[in-house]
Amino acid sequence: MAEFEPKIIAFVCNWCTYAGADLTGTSRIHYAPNVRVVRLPCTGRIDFMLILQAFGQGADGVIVSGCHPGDCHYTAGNFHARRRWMLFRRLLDFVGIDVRRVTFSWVSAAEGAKWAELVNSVVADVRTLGPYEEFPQRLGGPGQKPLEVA
Amino acid sequence: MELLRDKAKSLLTGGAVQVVIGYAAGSATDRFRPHFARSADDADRLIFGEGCRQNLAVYLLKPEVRAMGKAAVVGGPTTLRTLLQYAVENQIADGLVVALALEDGRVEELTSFAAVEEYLAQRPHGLSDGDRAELEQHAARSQKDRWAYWSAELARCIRCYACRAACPLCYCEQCITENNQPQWVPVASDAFGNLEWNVVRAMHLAGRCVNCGSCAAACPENIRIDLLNQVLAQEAMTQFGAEAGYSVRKEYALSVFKPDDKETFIR
Amino acid sequence: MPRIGVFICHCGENIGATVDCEVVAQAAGRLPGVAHAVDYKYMCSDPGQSLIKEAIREKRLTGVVVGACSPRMHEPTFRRACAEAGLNPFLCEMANLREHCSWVHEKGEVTTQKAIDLVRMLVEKVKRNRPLTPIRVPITKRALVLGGGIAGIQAALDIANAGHKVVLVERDPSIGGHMAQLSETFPTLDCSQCILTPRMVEVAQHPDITLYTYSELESLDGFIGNFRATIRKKARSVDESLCTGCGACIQKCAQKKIPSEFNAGLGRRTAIYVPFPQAVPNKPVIDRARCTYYKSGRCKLCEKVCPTKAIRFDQEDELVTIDVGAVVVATGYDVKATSFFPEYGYGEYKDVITGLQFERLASASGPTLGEIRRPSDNEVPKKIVFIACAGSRDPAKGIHYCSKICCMYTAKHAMLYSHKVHDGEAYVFYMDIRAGGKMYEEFVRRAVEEDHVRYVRGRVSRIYPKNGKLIVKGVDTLLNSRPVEVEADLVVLATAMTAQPDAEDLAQKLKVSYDGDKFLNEAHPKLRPVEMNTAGIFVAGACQAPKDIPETVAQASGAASKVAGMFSRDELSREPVVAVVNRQPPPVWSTCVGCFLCETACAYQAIEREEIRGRDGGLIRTIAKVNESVCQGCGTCVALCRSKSIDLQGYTNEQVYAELLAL
Amino acid sequence: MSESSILQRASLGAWLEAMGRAGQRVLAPVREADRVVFATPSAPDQIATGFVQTPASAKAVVFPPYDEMLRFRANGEDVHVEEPSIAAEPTVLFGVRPCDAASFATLRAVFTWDSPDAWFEARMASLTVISVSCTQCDEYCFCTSVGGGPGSTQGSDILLTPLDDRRWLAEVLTEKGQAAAALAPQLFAPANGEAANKEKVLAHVPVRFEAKEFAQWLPSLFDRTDVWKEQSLRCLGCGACAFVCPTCSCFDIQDERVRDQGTRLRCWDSCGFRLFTLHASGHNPRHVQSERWRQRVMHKFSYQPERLGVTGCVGCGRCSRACPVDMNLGEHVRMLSEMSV
Repeated sequence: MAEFEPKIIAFVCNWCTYAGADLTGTSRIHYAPNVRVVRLPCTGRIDFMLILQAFGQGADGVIVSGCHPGDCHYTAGNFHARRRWMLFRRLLDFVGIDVRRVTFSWVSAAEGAKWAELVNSVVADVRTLGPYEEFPQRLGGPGQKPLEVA
Repeated sequence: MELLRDKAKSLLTGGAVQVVIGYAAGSATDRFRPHFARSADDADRLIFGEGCRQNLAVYLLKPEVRAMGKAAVVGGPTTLRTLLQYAVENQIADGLVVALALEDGRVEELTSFAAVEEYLAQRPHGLSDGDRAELEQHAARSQKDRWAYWSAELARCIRCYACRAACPLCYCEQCITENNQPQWVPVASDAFGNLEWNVVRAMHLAGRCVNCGSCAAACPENIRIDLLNQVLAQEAMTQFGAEAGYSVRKEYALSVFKPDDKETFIR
Repeated sequence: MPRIGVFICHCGENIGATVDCEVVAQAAGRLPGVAHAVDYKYMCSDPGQSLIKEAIREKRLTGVVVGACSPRMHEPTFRRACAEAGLNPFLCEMANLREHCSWVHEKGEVTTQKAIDLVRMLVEKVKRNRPLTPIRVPITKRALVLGGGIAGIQAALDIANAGHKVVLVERDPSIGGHMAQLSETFPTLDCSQCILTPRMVEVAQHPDITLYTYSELESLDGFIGNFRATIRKKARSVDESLCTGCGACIQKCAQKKIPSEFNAGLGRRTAIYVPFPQAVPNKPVIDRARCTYYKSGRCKLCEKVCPTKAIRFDQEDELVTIDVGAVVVATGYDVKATSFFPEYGYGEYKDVITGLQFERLASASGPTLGEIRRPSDNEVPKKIVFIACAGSRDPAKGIHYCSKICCMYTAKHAMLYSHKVHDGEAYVFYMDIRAGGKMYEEFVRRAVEEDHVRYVRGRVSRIYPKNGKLIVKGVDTLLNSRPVEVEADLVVLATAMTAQPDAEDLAQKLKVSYDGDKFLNEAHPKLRPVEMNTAGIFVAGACQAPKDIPETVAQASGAASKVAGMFSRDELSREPVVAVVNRQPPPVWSTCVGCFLCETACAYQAIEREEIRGRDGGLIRTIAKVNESVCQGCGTCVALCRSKSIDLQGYTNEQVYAELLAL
Repeated sequence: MSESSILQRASLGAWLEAMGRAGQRVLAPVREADRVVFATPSAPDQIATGFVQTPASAKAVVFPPYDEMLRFRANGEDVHVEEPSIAAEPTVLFGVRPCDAASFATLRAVFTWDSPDAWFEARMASLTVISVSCTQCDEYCFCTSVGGGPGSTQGSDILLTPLDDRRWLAEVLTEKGQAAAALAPQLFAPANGEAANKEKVLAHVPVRFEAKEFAQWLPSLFDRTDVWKEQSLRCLGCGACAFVCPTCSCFDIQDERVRDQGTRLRCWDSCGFRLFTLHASGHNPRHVQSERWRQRVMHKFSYQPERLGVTGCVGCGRCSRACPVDMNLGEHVRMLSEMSV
């Protein structure tokens, strides 16, 4: 059987992590191709509902990443985001969602290597955890059981 | 009881308020229903007892009730906290509502937010020992057991939104569930939709919930959704020292921050 | 039905060698709503761009996705190309197939599949893009400068010399600020007043500068380009239009023993006074708290002697409202932090003074006319001790930060002392010497090597008087912490530079942020050092952080050039990536419930309150409104809004969800 | 068709087993933690007794909270549509109350009116309802006011009435009932006149109002805004009443889509929700809660009897038990009915 290839969805801010991932590219540092990046202006813009939705359509792991504290392009968006994550993560953990599958990180525009390491380590970790089968899937999505057709 | 009725009557007949929102006898001996006393006779039906737990502040924002004029609301500490949180959230102006705080059969009339603040300052804050013990019990289970418990519990959710309706702080005119571009929360009461709804409800109340328990009390499926609110209230308190509904000047935990907020999980 | 065009760039070999661009284009062509999909060697080249433009025209495309390099690289290029073909530029999005795909993965199917996914995400997004137009904001070309110290003077002159109107507001009776109090300045030892006063006069005479002294900002409303400032002109009790500054009133004033603020308490002034002889404007004010007439109802000597009958005892504060387009905050600093070290005895022993007081002693215009004489007995001190970091860099007792200028001015003080008292001995107790700056290190070396100032590395633990001397006890940490004792005649404390005591009030009036020490915050510590979080408000000088004169002047000129740059156009034009609160027809109006929890979350004060009123004028409700001139588009409010009543143009909830659901 | 016989309670296990062997899925009230729900019992002693009513109705058996109507998948401009099978699993619904059995008639009237609903019909056709008469009731019950009763046979295929601790009186009412009984004919003994004892054991449910009469003149109350307002003042506008109601049949159709595929769902809806009648324009014909409350009463007690010839309410009292603010339908309708006098 082929090795399980986790599906990873990343939500990143435009100014630090997206730029950092650009630098990974410019530096030609290779990393696992399992990640798909959704670009947003700021981590402050990242609604926690996006993270749930990512799992609800088959993601096995989620990355949320932005500027280091103090480096936010909008001065404080990441501080607001951090507070939100603190509560959100607590809630997920409380209801038994596997929080090892959500990775929050700060990757600056200069940390091209860190982005590659981050993606690789998340892919490796989630590969060990296996597919996130117990997470319920959104109706109509690809993760549903096939319909009994007349 | 007489004290409450007398107080209500004097408020109504003196014209200080036009309606007193309290409790009246319900369909069964153990049930109570919200009662809107608008005259001295109405006030005679007011009662207060052990089972009177619904947070009546929920009615203060209803247009039908607002149209009646100035209101007095009967309740305990969580109802009072709701008033202050309403003040923080710009929903009620100071002096437009009278709180009739009930405790051990005594009634205290609080006519300003400052008076409510003072009253609450002298009462215990935070979760009760019982609530905290219950949370700890839940948190002590393994992740798999927690997931098993909550997926089974949430599977029963029929998405009647009684929790939302009963919550005084779920006053959005258009709930996120009623948003369909995008459809944030699926309409169907399937496992994913139910998880999303219950998570979003808890998150939207994080840092705002006054822990009145009306949500869980309203749930026709007896799901302990109030635990989700409590765990977040506890987290907001420990992490940010944030407590909703004790001061009109208190900032919402999620719209402020400290540069040195501490977490251990960000890589 | 959308008609999306997808353009896949090979970027030569950069993408093409790793990703099968042809396959990506074919897959894109099968996506719902895609009307056109091609691949090409160099999409950003002229022929590549023409390909896009032609397709837009011929296929009547309603949106474009370019799968190429990072949008941070070429988004402007392709958006411009779309605009040239008549498509709104905001209907163009880029899928990052190079930096995020071909450059970082191996050649193969998996990588091509990722490229297809990235394109699909952006196709779904672009279907939901809306045409946007840049935001235009008119500008009132008049600047308000708060504070008439060297920072404010420099900023006002620079802006005015660029051809714009300036209103300069100073709360003291004269402009000049702290710099006017200084004797000589490091590292050149040029006379402070000699270089400052000409600039003060220039301000007063400049046709484009309106000067309000003895005035303070009452309130500031509005937003970038369109502020309205209310200024309180405090009652001078003197009609400035009549007063000639002859000084007769000052001579006659009965109150002569008021400590002079300008002389840092070392000299005296009268109740009707000008702070110093070179004051601008050189017109007195009456200190009503000290004036005999205001205290007892009798006197009016000044009125009697005034040749132009300019005294106005009944004058009242006046409020002036001015429209301005930009604000420069240059309100300076304070040095009053003397209470940190009670063991140094400041205030108890007359001969323990602050650095600023020493400046006055050393100044030719000072109370001793430049002779160093100690306050207690007016004797020339033969042994003088300077204590650096008297409060700074001491989190336990004082303040945690470095006041930055003390090392240099202490060296200067010691040097000035040796120049003036040839047989005197100067000691400096210090923690470290921070002399970064052009000719700074050399300056300190000169103090040590040429002027023989004795630098002792160590803290002073105690000062106490003995036989008319001050015993300064400390240690020399460079000599194994050997105790050092100096019998000093005068002790000068390099007290910390602190924020103005009312800095917080000012910050709240301006709605700008400040740090834990009440210094005002710049918008970005590196990239936007002279701007503040509130668009259109700039910062200069020590109100932002301790700094010396050259730095202050540089920042002031920086702020001024930002203002001048802004004023060089008739209106501001900005990217329309801003938040908007939804509006709906009545009876809904908006789904915003007016909780205003977003208000505090906004770092830019862009959330305003809008009152919805019925036909009868009655208030229906108050809802949030985003000031698009001020919003920077971070979207923090969008994620916070429970009812999803705020959305971010360019990254709407619908767009982001569509992008995600495409995965 | 009604035939009466005696069934020993002890033989219930054998009967259920026979049903299982015949390929029937059995759903019965089962005690789960602090409540009684409909589920497949693993043994006959799992079937709950001694309860007045289940919090949720059994309507989900024929009208689930959400149904997938079709799935679609796009490929370029082509859309491929899959429709689900309409075959339903043969099901025995055991131990529901007579009011619940009666509710299926109301549902049938709605789902087969005009254009018949294939899913509903298929599920209904494969459903056998074996109900149990009520020997107790509570302050929320009012079946007798709406044409039902604690021993009413309406809607049941078999009605069991507990004569004592050991025996049920079994009334086999329909062909489906006969088929169910025929799975284990040896368990059914002749009634020998015991049928006469049925009435004695039934609960006494007071008649609060006369629904038939009430339906006649309820329309005249339509404009009594004051009355509707007063009654609904405490209503919070949630959907608990509708979602536990055995006859509420409103649904909402919604598409869910991920990537290039999706599904069309129909989900329970409630006339108590503000959104229920909200138009795309922003206009809402029922823009206040009192209008929604009026609609609920009118629909059940006037429109449905008038248009479909069925009662829109079976008096099970679930809505009143579930209501977070003690809106008591029986009480409110009685008040309205008394306004005629």
